[in-house]
Amino acid sequence: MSHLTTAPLELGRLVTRVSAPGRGGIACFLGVVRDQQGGRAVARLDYSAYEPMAEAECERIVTEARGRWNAEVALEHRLGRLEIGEAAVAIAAAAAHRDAAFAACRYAIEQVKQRVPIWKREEYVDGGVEWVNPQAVGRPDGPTAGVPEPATQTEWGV
Amino acid sequence: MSHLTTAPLELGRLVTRVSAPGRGGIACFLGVVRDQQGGRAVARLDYSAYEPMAEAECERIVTEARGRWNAEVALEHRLGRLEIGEAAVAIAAAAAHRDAAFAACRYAIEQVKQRVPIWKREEYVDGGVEWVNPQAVGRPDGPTAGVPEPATQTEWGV
Amino acid sequence: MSVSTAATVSVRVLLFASYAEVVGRQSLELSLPAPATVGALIRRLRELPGGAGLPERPLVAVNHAHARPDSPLSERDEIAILPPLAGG
Amino acid sequence: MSVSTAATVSVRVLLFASYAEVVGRQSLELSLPAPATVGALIRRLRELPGGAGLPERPLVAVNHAHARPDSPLSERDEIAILPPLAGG
Repeated sequence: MSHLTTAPLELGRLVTRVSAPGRGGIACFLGVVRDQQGGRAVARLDYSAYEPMAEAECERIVTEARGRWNAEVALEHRLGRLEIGEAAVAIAAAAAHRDAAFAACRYAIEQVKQRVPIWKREEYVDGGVEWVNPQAVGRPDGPTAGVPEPATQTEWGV
Repeated sequence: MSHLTTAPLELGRLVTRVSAPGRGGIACFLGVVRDQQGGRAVARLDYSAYEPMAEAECERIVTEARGRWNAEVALEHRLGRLEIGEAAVAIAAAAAHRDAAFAACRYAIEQVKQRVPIWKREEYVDGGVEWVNPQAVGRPDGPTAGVPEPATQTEWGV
Repeated sequence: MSVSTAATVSVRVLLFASYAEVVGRQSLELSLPAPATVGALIRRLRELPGGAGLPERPLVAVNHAHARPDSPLSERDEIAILPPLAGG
Repeated sequence: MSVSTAATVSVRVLLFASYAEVVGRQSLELSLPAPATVGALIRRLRELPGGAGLPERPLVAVNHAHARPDSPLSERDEIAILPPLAGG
């Protein structure tokens, strides 16, 4: 099952994939391209990935959610060029009850952000272009944004 | 905006309704008819409501989520006969970021269960029929299930 | 049939789901001595034929909003007696 | 070109996103004295032309799994140097 696609994401397809007669709760998440980042108007963006590792990490996240909450998780991340309002990530997590469904869904999106090797190159309405560093959000830092500081993201491994 | 419908729920329609360029996170929930309840195999069920109050409570929940999390919530509950696997409730909550979206979505489903006057009559594969009392779940109690005990659900008001 | 005078409060009572089955009807009109409360209405309902099947403290809504036992009733209020909720 | 002997470890190194721009290439092959670790590889990379733009402790993956500075390297491992992740 591929977790990466350049096609528009369809939440309904993920919901169908995780549905089953014993699963009464389905929690979902869509991460959508916003029209601004750190006060700068965003025009569009490009996602790229270290694809074989991104696939493997997504599959590990799905497996972990299954083990911890007996939840079935479907997870897709879009790559390539996205416009404002398009979904970059879609998650559906189904479990017998809603507590487990919400917990698994929340776990999946947090782990995607922490572990899956995907990068985002934003183009701004003012003409600028940046590789986004989530650790630097809130301190817009111009041309040095692409030169990251020592990694604190996962403390070298998860 | 009606929050009650006898037609099948479509999560995509709710997502569209809450989407906006500044909202980067959309959390959703689907509550689906399970194939069993307290160990008894469910055949199908009927939802009924005190409709004008149910509409009013749903609208109050939406308004509260908007005030607390600056989140836009769309919320629909299905009425009438449902089969196994069909969605009884669908919620989409959009906010600038995912924390608020998840919080608003979770709030909405919990409040629906606590406050909105909707009842569920389950038909079982063994031929039995019960009005479901969520307070009694886990202690299947036969024909007396429809005669509830003193209300503890919201302690007379919310 | 309700009779409204200065000394009584006439309200419409709605029963739903299992309560409608227990009492054998879905609505009725009642007049209570003024000043009337939700609690007084429930006591009266439980004295009616079939009313003993209602709990002492059911969920009650007045004019589409949740109410308490001491909530006051006004002329022509719509009072709904709500079985345990099972939406969601 | 890597030369593999008993005393060296040859690995393939991948650079992504901003790191590929900083270093000016997306992949290279390196031989390190055995026993080699992720930390030793990073020190070597930072000595190459353009390598000073890499941080001292970047995120690193070995064969598609996150690794640590003291993770050992084996012959033909695929080492990825990962800029701050921005998925989701």
